[in-house]
Parts: sequence; structure tokens; C-alpha cells
Amino acid sequence: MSEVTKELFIKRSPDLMELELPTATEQDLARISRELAIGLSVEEMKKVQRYFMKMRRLPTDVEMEAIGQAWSEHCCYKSSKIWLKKYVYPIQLDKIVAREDAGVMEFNKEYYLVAALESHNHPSAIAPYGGAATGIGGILRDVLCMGAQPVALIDPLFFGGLDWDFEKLPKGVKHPRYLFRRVYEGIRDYGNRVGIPTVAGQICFDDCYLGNPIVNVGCVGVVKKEELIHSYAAKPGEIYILAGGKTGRDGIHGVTFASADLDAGSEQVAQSCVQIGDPITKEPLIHAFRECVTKGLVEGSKDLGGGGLSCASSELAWERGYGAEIDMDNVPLKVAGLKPWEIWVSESQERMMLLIKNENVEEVLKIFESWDISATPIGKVIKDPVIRVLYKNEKVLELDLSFLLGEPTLKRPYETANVIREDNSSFDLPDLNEVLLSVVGSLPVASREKVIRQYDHEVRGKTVIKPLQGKLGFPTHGDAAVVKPLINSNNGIALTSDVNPSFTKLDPWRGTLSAVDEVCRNLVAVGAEPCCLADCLNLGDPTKLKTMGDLVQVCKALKKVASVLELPFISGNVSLYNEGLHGSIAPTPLILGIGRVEDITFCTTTDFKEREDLIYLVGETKKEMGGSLYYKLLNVREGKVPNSDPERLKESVDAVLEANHRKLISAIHDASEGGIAAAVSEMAIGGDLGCVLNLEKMKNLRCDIKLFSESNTRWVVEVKPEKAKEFEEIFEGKGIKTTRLGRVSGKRIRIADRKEIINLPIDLIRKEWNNGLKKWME
Amino acid sequence: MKKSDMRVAIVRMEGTNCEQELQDAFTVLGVDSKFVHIKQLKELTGFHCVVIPGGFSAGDYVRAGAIFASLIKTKIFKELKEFIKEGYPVLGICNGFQILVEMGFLPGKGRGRACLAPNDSGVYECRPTLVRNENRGKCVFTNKLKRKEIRMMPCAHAEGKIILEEPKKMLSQLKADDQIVFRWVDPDGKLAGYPWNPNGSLDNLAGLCNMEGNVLGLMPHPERSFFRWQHVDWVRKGLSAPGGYNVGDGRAIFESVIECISKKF
Amino acid sequence: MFKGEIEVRLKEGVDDPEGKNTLKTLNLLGFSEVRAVCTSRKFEILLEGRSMKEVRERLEKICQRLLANPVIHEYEIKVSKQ
Amino acid sequence: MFKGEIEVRLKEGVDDPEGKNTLKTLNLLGFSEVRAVCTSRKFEILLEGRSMKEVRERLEKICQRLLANPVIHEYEIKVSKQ
Ligand SMILES: Nc1ncnc2c1ncn2[C@@H]1O[C@H](COP(=O)(O)OP(=O)(O)O)[C@@H](O)[C@H]1O
Ligand SMILES: [Mg+2]
Repeated sequence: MSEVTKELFIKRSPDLMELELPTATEQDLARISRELAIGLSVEEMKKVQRYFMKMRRLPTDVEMEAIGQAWSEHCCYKSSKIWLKKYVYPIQLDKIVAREDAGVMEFNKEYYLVAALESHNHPSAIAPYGGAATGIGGILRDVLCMGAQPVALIDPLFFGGLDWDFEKLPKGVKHPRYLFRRVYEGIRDYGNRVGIPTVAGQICFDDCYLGNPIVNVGCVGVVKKEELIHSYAAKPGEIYILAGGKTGRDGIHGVTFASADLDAGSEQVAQSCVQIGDPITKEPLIHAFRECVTKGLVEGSKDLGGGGLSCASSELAWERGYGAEIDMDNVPLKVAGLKPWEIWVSESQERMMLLIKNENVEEVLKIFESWDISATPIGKVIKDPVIRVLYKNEKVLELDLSFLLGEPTLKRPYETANVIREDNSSFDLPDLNEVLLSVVGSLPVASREKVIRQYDHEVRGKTVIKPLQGKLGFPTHGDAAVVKPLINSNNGIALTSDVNPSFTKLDPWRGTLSAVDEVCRNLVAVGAEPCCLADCLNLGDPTKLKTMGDLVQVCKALKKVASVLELPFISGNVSLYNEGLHGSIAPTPLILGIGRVEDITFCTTTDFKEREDLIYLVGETKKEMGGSLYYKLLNVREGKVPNSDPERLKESVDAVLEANHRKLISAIHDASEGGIAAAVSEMAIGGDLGCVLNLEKMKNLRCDIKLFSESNTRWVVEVKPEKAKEFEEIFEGKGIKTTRLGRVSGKRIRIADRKEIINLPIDLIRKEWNNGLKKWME
Repeated sequence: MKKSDMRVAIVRMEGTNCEQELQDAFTVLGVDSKFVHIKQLKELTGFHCVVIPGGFSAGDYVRAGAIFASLIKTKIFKELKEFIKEGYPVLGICNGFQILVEMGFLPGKGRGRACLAPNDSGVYECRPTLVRNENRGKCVFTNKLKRKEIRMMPCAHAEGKIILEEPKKMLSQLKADDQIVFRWVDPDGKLAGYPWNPNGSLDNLAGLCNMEGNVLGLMPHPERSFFRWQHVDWVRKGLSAPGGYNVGDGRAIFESVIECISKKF
Repeated sequence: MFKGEIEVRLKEGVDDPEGKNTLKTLNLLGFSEVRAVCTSRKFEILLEGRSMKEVRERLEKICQRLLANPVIHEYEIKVSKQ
Repeated sequence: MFKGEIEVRLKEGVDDPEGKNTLKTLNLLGFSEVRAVCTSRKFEILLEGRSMKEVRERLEKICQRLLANPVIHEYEIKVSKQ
């Protein structure tokens, strides 16, 4: 602490400081914010100053820390809130039962579906193993605290290029290969231990993520309708019970850290922000908590995530206009000697806050005791909208909740970036056999098997459509995973996540539309009706005009497509300040798609099933090559990003679902990165069956564009010859184009467009596809 | 004994996590089962079968199953030994197998020692695997399976490689005494290498029973192929199966033990 | 108070997949001079006791009961007074 | 040929769930005299090199690139000639 600032801190007791705020100059205010590492701007500090002048007293360090947490970007969404409120939150609002720590929707007559999605980017950049693991821990608690049983996890990940030169990394920046490995190991070791299957995800590599990987994590669960728990206090007098792990110095300032740029110095500063998850505390915590819920003992609940005790106790009370009185002496600590402010904002893992009626407290404590999990009453809900905290019989914090949680919002200036929507490229046709092999062996397309198999994607025994599918011994990628959460019902939940940063980088608008398009394609491909979305908006520094412009574009695009599709955003998260070695990351609006399967016995997979079946392309192919894998491989830097027409998407979704309900689909795979060439390859790999295709009926395009265009709203479908007519009629009736490309045949992929352009054995394609990512993982 | 009188104890502690699907399996077959936390487990009277489920007991810290095994040893070793001696069936799946081996119930007293070591691949392996029934009739968990029959039961473990202290001698003993229950095979029924043998286990061993045949430990998860829709290729092959609609390959293990209990007690 | 340092390592002849994987990765990362990697695990245990001898015996028991599996592991115990 | 012995351990103040769970078990098993358990990992690396100094530098790099994360780990390197 510098000499100047020292004078502004007054020791009130051994553990407590007060700040000489009233006399502080602007410079002093900035310094205080810096010294306390609470990340408040001078404007915000002035607001704090005014509040305490009105109160006629000095703030304690506990109070300053609490305000710092509450007003951080991570906790209050100050830069994004107005846009989310305007565009995202209102969509199909009446379908949402609750949008709290997790979102809640109807699943079937008896059950709700609960889902949450979050980012864990900054912690994972500096401590990838612990960061990714605690990401899972946190999202599980979000779902759990609604009373739900978590049933599946999903992990979308984004890293820099694996081939980046080690010598070109600045000090303190970790190599993508190290980050990638430690992140999936963290997910594996935590997810497998808590026994919730990791069924889906996404791994994406792009140099914009150098130094700032994106680690998002989603979770879905189910809860009996009458067992739903809300994240708020219903009545004064309810007792706060803190359950789970003990509180320590790990994870202090996590949220303010998450709302700052990473730089070389971050490693040192960050050490205390790193939280270490303990799945073996979490696993019984899930059981104990669920037991309390099923016995009807829980009135309200919230997990302790960003902002720790401070956020959880304040928000629980304030939601319905109440307040809280907390006695910090009772908080179980990992080590002695924690200062009150540290206890108040620590983000130690594996903790939950429960609100319990006085008469039920004893029983709840007993249940936790039987699971060997610590649980302690630490305070109660009060009528006045104030939060008051005692420590060693001393009042260390007293704040009006309307002030603390009054939702500071910023309307930051923004600028919409120009996008290029032209394609004047001209180049000779390359050897398409070679290109196809590079496409299937490229990082975006290549097999994820080596990662997927390390995640236990089958624990709980309810994963009916698995991430790897096909003939036994010939695994290929599926489009979405399906779990059947209830033993007595054939209803299923389908899960997938998508966004292609190569698109969003060039064109945030179309990139966002494409992400939602792809999510829907994947869901209907397995036979699921899209029922809701969640979004994690990962972007750069919001003080940059372009970042804010991108954010606005993204939100508008989400509104456009989701309104037409009638899909609400059930949950979401905004992660800003993602700045890598090359500046801001590509806007990365990660979309989680959740679908509902009426009867899982209707589900379909991607693998070719039988010789002589017909192969159709559904949808229209255009020369929309901007950000395409094909152009990237050929180093062509032009082209427009594929557009998506929400109305047509909706019609197509309905048509594919109708074909599914009439059992007309033998196999289906959506066309995305690598176009229909990649889709067909994966279908062949999983069925161990080849095909003969002729592209002549796809008009007016050069053959390479036909093969590798990534136009949206397209699927490759295998149909039995006797069902061809019925299949075609469904699409015709809705004005959606289908093109009969050929049939399943032999052990080679043979494609002609007037003359033969591809002729390769599937074994060779499979070999390239298997090795593409694996070779980086040894 | 009637099915409705049977009671199965599913023993758990923090980190066991395959118990729900295990219970579902017994429930579907009409048998009552109860979760018992190792902390509360004081006696086994009233139970007719003990199952130790898969998962990561105590995080598998130190070594897979080590902590759970030593807890059982201090808490209820004698009772469990007596239980086994009386002929009641005891099943350990995956982590449960590791625990039974750690405790010395498998391969059994006077048989030399075994261990479940880290997979050759060095990592966790979650994949569909095939096992062949090698048992000639001793094991009470496989009497509903034909000899040499191949079944799909997925594996999901990081430490499943069976190592024997004196491989040659012990292997021939195990064979002679019909203690080998399952071997990993490929779709052609051959004793293949990775990935069909997912861990590099000696002689493709995947499951062993004790001398008396009433204790079985196996690495693959029969409860994960109890239903046909848990099979990875059900969409290709449909849900009708030899045993009936939606019957999965692992179900026979549970049917076998239930039949055994009903005949024996 | 005493401090026991226990190193548990795989016996010779027992495969060490973690070591093998680490070796492969190091070679791939350009550390081509690395020839072999073995891994082991260390437990540092703080415990009370009356004498070095007694403490050593207890640590021996701890290894047998929990930390090592005699089929694949060997271990080494060091004791010091704190 | 040189041998490097690298011990990687969690920094003080960083949670060690493995140590915590081992402690709990030892206490339950009747080793009530045990007060604390910390775990760490050792890598024994055989590698070529021209001098102790060069080898030490390479091992230092190996730690930074693969074996340790400076945010939560500290490590110790010993080199000897074989
Ligand atoms: N981009 C978004 N789209 C939809 N909902 C969002 C978005 N960002 C945040 N939310 C919702 O706002 C609420 C608060 O978010 P957050 O503070 O991150 O939740 P928590 O900390 O409890 O996980 C949650 O219900 C979350 O789902
Ligand atoms: Mg939360």
C-alpha cells in the first residue's frame, strides 16, 4: 500500500478498516479502488462516496468489497443489461417458469426442465485445470439450487491454434496445447467424479483465443413441479443455512478479476482468485440437498458463486424486497485468521445457501450431518430491505439493498462494424480428393473421440443418443446428444451447442443467426423439437466501441431469429473483457440448444444404415464461402458469411420433424463446417458404408462450392427407396427444396458432377478424420 | 425365496455414482434394494445380496477403491466375510471390483494377490466394450448366459488393468477353478488388443469370481446396458432383442443373481 | 510433532502409462533429448508420536493399509522431527 | 545421460482435495495421530545434455511448459549425472 493511500485507511479494530471517503479526491478514489482491487470506476466511487456522506459515516472495508462485487460486470451486467432487457429477455417470456440461477421451463406434465449456462474464461486462462473443474461445479449448483437433479453437462471450448510457436508466447501466457489439455482434464476429473455425464460440447481453435481461451459450461436437470425451489426468500424469519465446503482464501475477487483484462501480471494477482473444486464434497452435497428438497424442507436457495456470501445473501433477500441479518462468526473456515471482508466475498467452492423455516432447521442439519457435509445456520431474513453483518459482535456492514443491488447500468457508446458481403475470388479448381482429406483431417472437423471418451458420457445410464454413434467399432460424430431423464417416461432432452467464430468474426449478425440455425439443425436431426435456447455472450473489452457494437448486433440477431422460432432464452451469461494476444476475441455468442423428444424411440443418428438407401440434400446451397473451412484451407480471404432466413429455418425444422415422426429418416446429419462433403464423410464413417453421389441437380455452382459451401438450413438425409415419395412430398408441401444426390453403396465415397471429382475409400477418410485432432493430443 | 422378499444392499459413500441406475435395474426386475452409506452400515442381516457400485469412491484419491476398501475393512469386514461364507452373492462393478480386489475377496483367500492398475492408455476410457462369458458354471451371476456368449457392456474407468502377482501360476489356477468370468473381445469374438481390451488387462481379463462363485467383480457396467436403448447401436438394430423388447445385454447379470437367490434361500 | 515423507512408486516391470504419456508429450513439444519419464507420488504426513521409531512403524502401517498396493507399488519412508 | 528429479507440489494456501480426503480416511481408519496430509507428484526424467547447467535449464522449461502451473504450483528440480 502506498503512503498516500495508507492515510485513507483507518484501523477500527484488528480485523477491520474504515475508509476516509468523504475527504477523498478523485485521485484518491481511483487509488482506493485499485488498492482494494474492487474494479470500480471513479464515477462509481463517487456514488459510493455520496451514499456514505448521506449516511454520515465512514464505510468499512467489508462494505467497500461488497459494493465492488455487486457492481462488477460479472454480477450486475452493467454494460449488457440494457441490451439484454431490450432484445433477449422478452422473447417468449410466458414460456419461462423462472429465470433465476438457472432457467425453468415445462418438460412434461409432472416435471420441469432446468438449465443454466455460464462462462469460466478468465480462471481457465491462468489455472485451466482448476478453472474448468470449478466451472462445472458452479453450473451444477446453479441447477441444483432450483431443487433439480442435474442430468447432463455440456462443455463448449475455444482455444488458440495448437500449432502456435512456443517461442512467440509472451511470458505468463500459456500455450493452447497446455490449456486445451488441462481444461479437458479438469472437466474430466471433476465431471466424472460427481457422476453427471458430459454428453455434448464443442472444441474450436482460432488464434483469436490465444491467451484468452473460452470455457463455457452448461447443465440441464429436471425437477418435479412441486419440488421447484426459487432463489428468493419468501418470508421474513427464514433461516439462512450455509452448506457444503468451508470458506477460505481461495477465490477472492473472482468476479472483479473476471471483469478485467488479462495481462502478464495476472498470474501473480490471480493466485488468490483461483478456486479449487472438490467433487467429492460436491457429490454428497447433491444427495443431501436433494434429500432436503424431496422432503419439502427448503424454502429458497442459491449457490455461492461470483461474489460469495455477499451476493448470495443479499440477492436471496432483495428479490422480494426483504433484508438479511448475517452473523459471520458462524461461517466455517478452512484456516484461521481470515479477515471479515475476505469471508464475506470469498468464492470458495462447493457452497450453497439454503433458506429454511425455523421449525425445519434441525431436520435439515441432521440430513447434512448424515452425508458428512457441513451445514450451519448463519443468519435470518428480516423485513427491512437492509443487509446487516455482524462479526465478533461488531457490525461490520450495513447497507441498503436498494443501493447495493440497485443495478447500475451503463449505456456504453458503440459502433457497428462494417462487414464485407462480396466474393470476387477466382482460383483454379484444386484436387478435390486431396481437399476432402484435408477437410476431414482439419481441426474443425476431425474426430473428437479422444476427448469424448475421457468424459464419462454414460454415467446415470440415461444417455440414449450418445456423442459418438454408429456401428459398433466405427464411431462417428452425432448432431446432438439425448438423455432420457425419467425411468418411467420416454420423453427425452436433446442438447447441443454451436457458434462458428470464423463467421462471427467477419459478420456478427449473420454469424449469430448461423449459430442459432446450426443449433436447430442439430436438434431436429436427432428428432428433437427445439424448445429453448441459452446464450453465453463472450466478447472483448466493452469500452471498445467495436465490442459494444458487436454485442448490440448479436442481441438484435438473437431477437430476430428466436422470435420467429418462438424460442425463449432460458438462461445465459455475458463474459466481457476477453482480450487475447491479438486483441479482442471474435464475438462468440455461444448458443446452447435444448430440444424436447416426445418419444426417444423415434430418435435418429448420423451413420448410414443400409446399402441402396437414397441420399437427399435438404435445403439450398449458395456461394456463401466467407469464413468457410474450404476458403481457409485454400487461404482465400473473401466471401460473404452464410445468411439464415429464420422463416425458412422454421419451415424446414417443422418439415424435418414431420419426416421424423413419420419414420421416414434412416440417417441424418446437418451440413456445417466442411459442407456436405464433411457431412457425408461422417455418415459413411459411422455406418462403415460408402456412397455414390451426383451433384448435377445442384444448379449453377462450381462443383467445389457445391461440396464445401456452408450455407445454413441444410441436412443430408438417408431415406429408404420405398419412402422416397412420402419424404419428398413433405418438403415440397412446405416449399423446401430437396435434391436427390445418390445412394448408399460400397466402401468408397464417390462423387461426380458431370465427371468424377471424388473417389476415396472410407478407410482412408476415417484414418485422416481420426488423426486430425488426436495427433495433437499425444 | 420370493422376489418380493429379497433385499439388496447397495453400498455407497461419497463419490460412488452409479447407484441410481443400479437400483433402477433391480426395481425393474421387481426386487427391492436399499442404499446404505458405509457410515451407517453396521450389519448385513436382512440383506440377501450386496452390491458395490461404480464411481469414484472418495474421489479415487490415493488409488481407485483404496479408501472405500480400507473403510469396509475397519467397519464391517467380519460381517461381510460371514455373509459371503453363507453363500450370499456379492457383486462389485467397476469401482466395486477394484474394492473387492483391494479387500482380498478376489481372487480370494490363498489365491495370490491381484491389482487393478492404471489403463495402458493412461486415461479414462468410456466406450462400448464386448465381453465373452468364460465361466463354466460356477459363477452365480452368469447362469442366464450361454457359455462363450458375447455381450455388450460399456466400460468407463481409468484403472481397470488386471495384474496378477504371479501371473502364470495364478492364471492357470483361476482357469482350473473356473474363476474367470469375462474376457474382453472384439466383435468377432477374438481376444483383441486396444480398444476392445480397453485397459491392457492380462489375458484380456474383464471379470473374476471367487472360488465359490458367489462373489463377482467386473470392470464393465452391466447396468449401462440393462435396456436396449442404452446400446450405442440401437438406432441401427432396433429395440427388439433376444430377451424381449428393449432388453439390453447386461440385464442377464441381474436376472441370474435374482434367480440364484430365489433358489438358494 | 513428526513429519513423514512417503514416496509411493510403481515397482520395476509395472507399466507406468502416465510416465509414458508424459515422455511422448515432451518429445512432441520439442524436448527430443528426453529418454524416459517415471512418475511417482509423494505424501507428506504430519503426525504426533513419541519416538522416531514409533512414528516410522505407524507410517509403515499407513502404507500397508492405504497408500500402497504391494502388487504394483514399492514405497520409501523418511521421518523427521518437526 | 542425466537424471532430473522434479517434484511438483501445490503452493501453500491452495486447496488439496486429495490430501484432505486422505487425511479424513486415515483418521477414520484409526490413525488419529495424523494431523495433516499434503500430496505431491514426482517425475524422474532421464535426458541427454551437455552440462548440468544446460540440463537444468531444459528441465526448468519442461516444468513451465508442461508439468507445473506457476499460479498454483511450486516445483523443485534436482539434477544428477548418470
Ligand atoms: N445473455 C443472456 N441471455 C439470457 N439470460 C441471461 C443472459 N445473461 C444473463 N442471463 C440471466 O441473468 C440471470 C443472472 O445471471 P448470473 O448473474 O450470471 O447468474 P448466476 O450468477 O446466478 O449464475 C440468470 O438468470 C441468467 O440466466
Ligand atoms: Mg449462480
